[in-house]
Amino acid sequence: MADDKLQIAIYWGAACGGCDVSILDTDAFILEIDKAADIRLWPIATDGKYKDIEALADGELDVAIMSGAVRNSENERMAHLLRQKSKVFVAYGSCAYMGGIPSLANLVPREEIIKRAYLSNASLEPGNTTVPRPRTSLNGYDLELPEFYPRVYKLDQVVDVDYYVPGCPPQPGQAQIAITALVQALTGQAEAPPKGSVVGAYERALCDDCKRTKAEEKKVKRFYRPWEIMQDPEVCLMEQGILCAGSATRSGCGVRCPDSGIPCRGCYGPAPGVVDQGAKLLSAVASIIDSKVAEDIDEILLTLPDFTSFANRYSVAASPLQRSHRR
Amino acid sequence: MAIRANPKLITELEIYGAQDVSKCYHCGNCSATCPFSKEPYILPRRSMRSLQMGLEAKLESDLEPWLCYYCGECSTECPRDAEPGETMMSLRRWLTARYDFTGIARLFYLSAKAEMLAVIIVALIAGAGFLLYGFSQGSITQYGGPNAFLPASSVHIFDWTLAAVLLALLGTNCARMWWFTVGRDTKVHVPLSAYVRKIYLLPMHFFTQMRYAKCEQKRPWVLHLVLMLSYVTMLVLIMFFLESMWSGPAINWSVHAFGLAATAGLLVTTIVFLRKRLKKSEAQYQQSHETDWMFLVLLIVVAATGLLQFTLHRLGLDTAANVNYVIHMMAVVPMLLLEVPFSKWSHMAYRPLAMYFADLKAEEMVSKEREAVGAPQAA
Amino acid sequence: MTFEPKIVGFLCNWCSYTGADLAGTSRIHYAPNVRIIRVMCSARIDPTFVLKALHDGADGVLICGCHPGDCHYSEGNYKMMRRYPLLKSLLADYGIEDERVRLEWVSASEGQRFADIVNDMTERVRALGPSPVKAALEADLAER
Amino acid sequence: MDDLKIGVFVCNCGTNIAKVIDCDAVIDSVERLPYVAVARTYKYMCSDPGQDMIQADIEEYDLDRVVVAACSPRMHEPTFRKALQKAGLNPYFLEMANIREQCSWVHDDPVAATEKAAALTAAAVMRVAHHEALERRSVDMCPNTLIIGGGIAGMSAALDLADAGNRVYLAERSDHLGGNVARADLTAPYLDSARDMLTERVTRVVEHPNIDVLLESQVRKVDGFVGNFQTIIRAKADDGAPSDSVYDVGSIIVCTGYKEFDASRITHYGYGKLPNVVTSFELEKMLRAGRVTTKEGKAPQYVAIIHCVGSRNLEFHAYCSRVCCMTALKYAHEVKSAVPGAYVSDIYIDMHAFGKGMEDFYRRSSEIKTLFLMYEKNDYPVIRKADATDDCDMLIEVNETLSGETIEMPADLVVLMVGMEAREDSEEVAHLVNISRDKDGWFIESHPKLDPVATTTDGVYIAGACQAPKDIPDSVAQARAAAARILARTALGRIDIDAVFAEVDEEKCSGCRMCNELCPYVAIEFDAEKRRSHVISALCKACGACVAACPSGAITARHFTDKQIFSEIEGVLA
Repeated sequence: MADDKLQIAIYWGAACGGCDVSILDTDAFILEIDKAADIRLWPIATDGKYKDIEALADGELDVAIMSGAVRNSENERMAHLLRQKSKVFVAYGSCAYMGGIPSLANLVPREEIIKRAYLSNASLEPGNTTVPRPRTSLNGYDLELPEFYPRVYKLDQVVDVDYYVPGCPPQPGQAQIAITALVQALTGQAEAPPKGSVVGAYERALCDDCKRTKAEEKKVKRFYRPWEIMQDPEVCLMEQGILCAGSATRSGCGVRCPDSGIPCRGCYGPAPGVVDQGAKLLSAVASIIDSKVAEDIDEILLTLPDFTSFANRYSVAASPLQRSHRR
Repeated sequence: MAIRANPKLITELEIYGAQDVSKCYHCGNCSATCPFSKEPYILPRRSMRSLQMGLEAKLESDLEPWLCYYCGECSTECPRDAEPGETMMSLRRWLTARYDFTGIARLFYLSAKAEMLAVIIVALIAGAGFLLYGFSQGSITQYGGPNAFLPASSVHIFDWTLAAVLLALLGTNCARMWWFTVGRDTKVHVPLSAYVRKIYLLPMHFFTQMRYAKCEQKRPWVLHLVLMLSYVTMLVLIMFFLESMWSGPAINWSVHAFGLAATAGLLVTTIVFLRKRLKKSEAQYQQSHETDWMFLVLLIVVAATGLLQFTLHRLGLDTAANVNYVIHMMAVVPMLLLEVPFSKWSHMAYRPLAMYFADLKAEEMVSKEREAVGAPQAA
Repeated sequence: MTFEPKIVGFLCNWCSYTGADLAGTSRIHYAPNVRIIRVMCSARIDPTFVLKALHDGADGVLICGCHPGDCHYSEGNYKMMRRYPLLKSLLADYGIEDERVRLEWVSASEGQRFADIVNDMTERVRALGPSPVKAALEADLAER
Repeated sequence: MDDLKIGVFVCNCGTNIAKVIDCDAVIDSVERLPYVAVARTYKYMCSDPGQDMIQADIEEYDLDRVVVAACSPRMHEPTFRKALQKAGLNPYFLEMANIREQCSWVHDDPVAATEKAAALTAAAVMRVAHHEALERRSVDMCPNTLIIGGGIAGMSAALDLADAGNRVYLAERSDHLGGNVARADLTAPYLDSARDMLTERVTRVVEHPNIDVLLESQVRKVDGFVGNFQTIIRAKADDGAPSDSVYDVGSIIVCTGYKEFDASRITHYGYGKLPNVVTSFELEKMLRAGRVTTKEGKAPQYVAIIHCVGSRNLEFHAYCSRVCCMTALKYAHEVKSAVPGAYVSDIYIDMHAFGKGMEDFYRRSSEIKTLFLMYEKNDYPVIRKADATDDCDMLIEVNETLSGETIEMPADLVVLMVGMEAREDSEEVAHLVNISRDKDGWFIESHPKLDPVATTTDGVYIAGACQAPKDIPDSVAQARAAAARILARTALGRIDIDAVFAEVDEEKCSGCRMCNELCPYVAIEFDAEKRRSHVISALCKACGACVAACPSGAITARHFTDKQIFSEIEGVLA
């Protein structure tokens, strides 16, 4: 463990692990990282225990990269711990950045979720009513489980975050750029980006990089799910009635979804300066509905089921309608 | 049930003198100033309105015109110069014509010529008649005595006959008036007892004209009262004391005093009225219908010739007195025969009657209302 | 003491704001709970404004524009009309009761109508009580 | 921004504000807000001393933002903006809090009203902190004027403008000039001929070198803005094929007039069933022809005129049509001279005889023995055919209020005084020139008292009966007032237009083109090269539709930025 090496930790909270994989997906770049840094914690790739981190001095870590949202007490504990031990704390991926897919759970009360998962789930053994509890005593043993919070928080609702890397997951290319930038900043080879800035993404919305042609005329009499229509690969998906979040989403992913015929779902978050991605997408969608009659508008909107889960798919926790802090 | 309006009526009333009624826009100033305007009799506005709309039946049964003494206040106050006072006057003329079954009154009001002619004819017949009678049984040079040209006794008989005729005519018209205004009114039924109970109203109004006293200026009332009382005094003297009136040359103060006073009253008032009508000084004298003139002229002639006859007799100028007597009669007869039942004089009967009826009806209406609201009968 | 809801009103300048002024010049009295913010056209009302208002503690949000067909900018109110149902479904998913956010058309001549709407909405929101968002925010503060 | 200095001025408006709102309490609450350097109250802020006070404070405290809490900004914003300008401050550094129309005049509880006033003022303070200095743009003023409607109003305005040397395009839908006045015989109260009056106007208009009369023409499209409108007018060519031509004008006057109420809508009057029940315009026709007769060709003995047909009732129009009463009196005179000896009755609700010479005209009408019968609002007279025995053709049953009697009025000819209503194309016209209509369909003026000829769209004026029922003198007066307003502007040659419009931040625009279609004024242009949209500021009318709609927040509305509105929201909720 040479001192000139950067000390980094990579951890996951309420996440699918895709973010860690996106770092692995940087292929050979991993070796660059290894050259430049000692990885003190990275559950997906290396062995590491809580106590190792607890043993570190405050600020001993140069960078802590945490993906995933805060769903339970363990997530929160680790977030605090890594923040305390690191100089730079990075929220990596949509869940850490905006709550991500897990925060969709915030549209439902905790009790509902428990019920669905442990009591009314089709795959349960009949009669099994076991529900996870923080504390359980069994044959004289005290078992402990992290507490399942009433709702999901994005990282900065729990700890102070220095940088955000959006994406579900961040594209390996972007991950590489972001990490390089950080390393260069920390090793004094480059100017550090301002605190709180989004790295590994661009300043404009996705349409800027989307190859599809965009016409002035955008009028939609009904919306289609991607499979409901034979789409024109050259034309803007919205113009074809396929709900695409691209216009309200920060670019940086490389337009992978729209290029492959799948509408953007907004994982890179809102464009710079936008308060709520969903609200903006809402305006955009409303602008192309082709009717002036309230009833017809409702008709058209029937073809747009569960709009909220689309508009705020990755950002429920970030909505102004959500509790904004947890301490 | 809707009442039929007759826009033409207003044109007919013009001939009776109502020239300006269409100018009225019902501000109500007239009724506000009129001392007699009091529920249930709103005058003159209501009559004005009925006339504008030509509600003939309503007008015919209308007592309100008779409740007005024509003080002229309303006409002075009217912002539109609609002459409500004159309209009421005209309505009285029209009603007089309506009450008169002979249609003569109507004829007189519609044509001054007709009236003039009638007066002249009656005067001539009267003159001729008395001359023939005089020459047939007496001497033109004898005023009194057995050979008198026109002895009081016989004139007296003539008077009474004439009076009878007059009463018959006027009576019928008064009866018609009652029928139009009270008798056929289905809304209000006046019990006989009430007629009796209130009969005192007739002489009271007739002799005092107390209501007129309510008008703002009192002078017209005084004049009107003096004229009326003088006339009545004279009438009484002629009807009951003709003999003593005729007697002479010695003056019998017990009757002649009254005679002279009455004559004086008649002369003074008629002259005053004539002057007023000529000068058009006050509202009520501004519009004069031909019949008004005719009435005053006849009256003044009668009074003058009467006085003259009295004087000539006293001076012993019998022939002159007799001639003058005939002239006197030539004025008296048409006046009584035409004016009393068919023209202006008739109001001497109609007005007190109207006030009497009005009172009766009002009383009935009030008690009706009381019943309506369930309040106790008059306490 | 009764709960006095705070309602933010977004009114278009040409019809609704003028209508509200007319209520004033006609001295038509109404509940003081609505705080009016003037925008040139209901089309300017970004759904974010509504979220922002609720986040900042509004118990209700009233949106007023010209009657359909009478927009000063000829079509602006239709744009709001199209946003509204989407906005409502979004709010419903976040647990905001239906009556807290309301879109009404008020013309420049409808002072009385504006007053009636304000009174009606104030009563309905009062009946609902404080907004859940506000409650959540207060919970945040409590935890700090 | 930290050294920002804001002045707050709370107006008492005499007692209009102060009697309900505790202005000092408002001052106390705003004084604590950041950047507030001075806060005062005064009895009349809009008065000269009031404005001087503001200017003096701007000097003394070198304020860079001003908040005036007073009446509606729709009333005095221009006044106070000028005051700022005089003091050398950018006029857009002003924000007003409407604590009169939307506070003191509508709330009776002083505590709640004061609290609200404080909140509104606080919001204004927080908003104004984010105001930006904006420069008004000055553009050329095209001296040409388009006048829509060739009636008495249109022609009068046209002549004043043309006499001053400006080009006027007078577009008339029908094939002749004169509008409704051309349908009238004489005019009240002086009974002079409408025809003579009109002939003079028409000949002058037709012969005027500066006036292009476009008959059988309709305005199809109006683009642009004050001083620079592009209008497309479709004219019916001789061969019948319509042809569109473009006219550039700087101002537009709408003089589209009114249409008469359809009398058959009131069944009580049997219009269309009873042959001798006619409308006022049908009578005018007879009068112009000089023969007033019944359908049977007889001279009518009884003529009844019914007022307020379609006006002043619950069922149809609540408003008074303003000209019918005096026109009815005019008919009384005309009928009596056309049919000597005829009996004329006027069946009315109230006699509205306002205006010069009118009361006297009413008097004269009663002097010629017109019978006036009064009926209650909504208690329609009923017309029925008379019986063979009657001396008249019809009988009108009226509950006559002056006498309290229900009477039957004989009539041979009944004239219905049909009221005025907005033309059925008023909605279309309103959209064309982008002005608003009231609930009855009349065009709305920009201020009922102080600005009765302008509209909410700068450069578009209204005159005559398209704004509200009006008689000839009032229509002409309004028309010539509109002309004067336009001349005052054309005289300057250039014209200032509002500095408020939308802007696209090309650094943020992703070229999604969501906004392109939204703009009703086609003010948004897409640059295919750069793949960015941008706003043509002169065409932009600042509605902000595109701003709210831009999915990536790349468009800002000057003077209505998100930041400004956000802080206003925070302010009212603080």
